[in-house]
Amino acid sequence: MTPMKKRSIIEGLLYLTGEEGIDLNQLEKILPDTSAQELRRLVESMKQDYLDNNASGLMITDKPDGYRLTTKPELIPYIEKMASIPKATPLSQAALETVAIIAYKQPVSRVTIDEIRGVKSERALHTLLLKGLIKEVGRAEGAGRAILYGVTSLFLDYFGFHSLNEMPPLFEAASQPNEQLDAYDLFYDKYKETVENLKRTENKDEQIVSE
Amino acid sequence: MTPMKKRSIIEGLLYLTGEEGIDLNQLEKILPDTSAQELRRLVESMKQDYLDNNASGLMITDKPDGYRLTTKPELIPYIEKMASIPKATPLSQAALETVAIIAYKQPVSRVTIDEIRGVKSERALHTLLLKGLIKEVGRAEGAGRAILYGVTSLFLDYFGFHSLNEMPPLFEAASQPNEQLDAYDLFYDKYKETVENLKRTENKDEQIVSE
Amino acid sequence: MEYNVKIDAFEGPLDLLLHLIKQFEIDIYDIPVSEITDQYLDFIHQMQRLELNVASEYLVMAATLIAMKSRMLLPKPEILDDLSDEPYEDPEDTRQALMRQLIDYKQFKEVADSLRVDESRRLLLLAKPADDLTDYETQNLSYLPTENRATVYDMMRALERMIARRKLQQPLSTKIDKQVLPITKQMTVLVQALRASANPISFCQLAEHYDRIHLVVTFLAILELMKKKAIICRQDSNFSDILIQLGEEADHFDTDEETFDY
Repeated sequence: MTPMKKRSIIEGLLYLTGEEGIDLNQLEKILPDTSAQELRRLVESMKQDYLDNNASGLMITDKPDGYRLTTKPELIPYIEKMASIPKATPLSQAALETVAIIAYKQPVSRVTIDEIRGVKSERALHTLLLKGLIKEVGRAEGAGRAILYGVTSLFLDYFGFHSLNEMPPLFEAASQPNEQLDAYDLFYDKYKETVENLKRTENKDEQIVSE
Repeated sequence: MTPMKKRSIIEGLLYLTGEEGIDLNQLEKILPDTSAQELRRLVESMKQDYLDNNASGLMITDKPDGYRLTTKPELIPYIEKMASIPKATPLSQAALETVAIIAYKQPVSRVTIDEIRGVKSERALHTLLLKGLIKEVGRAEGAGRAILYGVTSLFLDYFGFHSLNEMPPLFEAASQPNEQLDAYDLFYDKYKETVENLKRTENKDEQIVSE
Repeated sequence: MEYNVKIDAFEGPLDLLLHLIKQFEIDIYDIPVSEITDQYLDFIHQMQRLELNVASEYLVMAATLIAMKSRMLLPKPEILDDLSDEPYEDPEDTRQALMRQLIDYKQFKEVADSLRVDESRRLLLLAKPADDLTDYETQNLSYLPTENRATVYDMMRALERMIARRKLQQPLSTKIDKQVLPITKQMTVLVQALRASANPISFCQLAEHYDRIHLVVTFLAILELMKKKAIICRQDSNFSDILIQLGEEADHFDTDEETFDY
């Protein structure tokens, strides 16, 4: 594999892993014919290229044991501008997940929400509190006495419910286990097939893209 | 502001917005001294640069009224090795048939869809609503006031269309059952034509995928 | 006639009929009622013989086909009696209606196929989730726009995406669950874990990281190891935690053929 190809893979993975970033040892597993040292050298040169390229708004930053793609600091004024444009979906994915969990599980602590979501929910909680969709409804028993959250009447009003009972049953809405499983299996096979096709035609890939 | 600087801002914002992407009119607000036309030209040249650059794993794809940053298709085998990157599950056959009917016959009620498919489509409708590919667009006149469904802009985005016109052209043939009855021969010719068209486009698709 | 296709493979009776039309090279614009009825019934009977669950809508179609076929065999009444309780249904009308229905459905099926191609091409292009830009918001956060409001479906969709994400983060995905987790292997893992640990291991401790299938296999592995005296289990009272430690045969138990795998 050419260093070019390796760089393209690293860039793609850095993009997809976003804020989380990617660990050096994950990269080693994905590019097994590449030593940690070589990977480090590759990423360092990519770092430099991003910095030198004034037409790029991205940069690679270090994180413990790995790297993360971020925007360059000089973009902040423009990001602020974008953040203040009223959005088509007024609540972020994080906020929607969090408020849904609270609606179904209230009263619920931040720790529980974090566990269900698998990521920190502090920021989302803060937003939801400010927007008045959730409120503190008490304290948990035991050590720490964690704050418990519940939804407000504004929440019901906003989503057009008269009571929480009108929310779709969670099981039906969120899982539909059979259909999902079928779809997953189907997808898995298709996916394998696609991967095989791609592998077979790896050198011609650029053609597909530019078509 | 130099075009270089503008490109760096666009790249940074595309990175941050990820799958949501950014609308052309959002970009206009963020870069107020730049016309929509100039922005479009800028993004098109960025698109080309990503494609030409073999060391980049990223590309810009169109979405309705805007753009989004994605990884290049040839990265899939490597992305697959990273379990933490979620992959989308494709729609079931039932859901695909249902959404096809809705796209051509909208606004359309569940009963009509059931009749065309010869089976109950309730679950498929539910899945499509959850995925945001269809929405309620009104109520039928008369008894029962059945819910009528239509496709959303996410539908276009999901299948990579810019408009409904890009769908296979059997719209007229299938949507007017009465006319169909009267002009059965005409319908038959149209149908043949459509099938030919479909075959032609299908072959083309296969070429692209398997190339 | 061999039937390799299961009825689950069809999206309903119309889909099955289209399959038969294709398989027996029947002209969809001039369907022979007798032949299609026989083929359809044949298929349904095969499925029933295989004790497969045939949904009611398939049986309704079977009844329609039989009624049509039998009416075709009868002579058309010379004088139509409009006042009779059961007005005469011309089987030819039924046939035309069925054909139109099939042609109509076939079109949408073809569209669905082409959508499938579009979808699979689309699924090759991945994007990361959007960053939460709340920190960059300079305007008042407590503002909740009433236009373009989020709906309950947005919320459900968010949950669905979260579940998809979580599924992938878990050490065992659905896919792996289905794979064989050999008891023998789990036995070895257990003994190794006990060797590595100076103290007895509690059953609860073992249960911590595992899903249900894993747990069942682990439990069976424990029973098997007890039988072979490779481990000793101790429980102080009913329902208290079970403590597991190495037994006298721990060094030379072998995982023989008697041990069945799941």
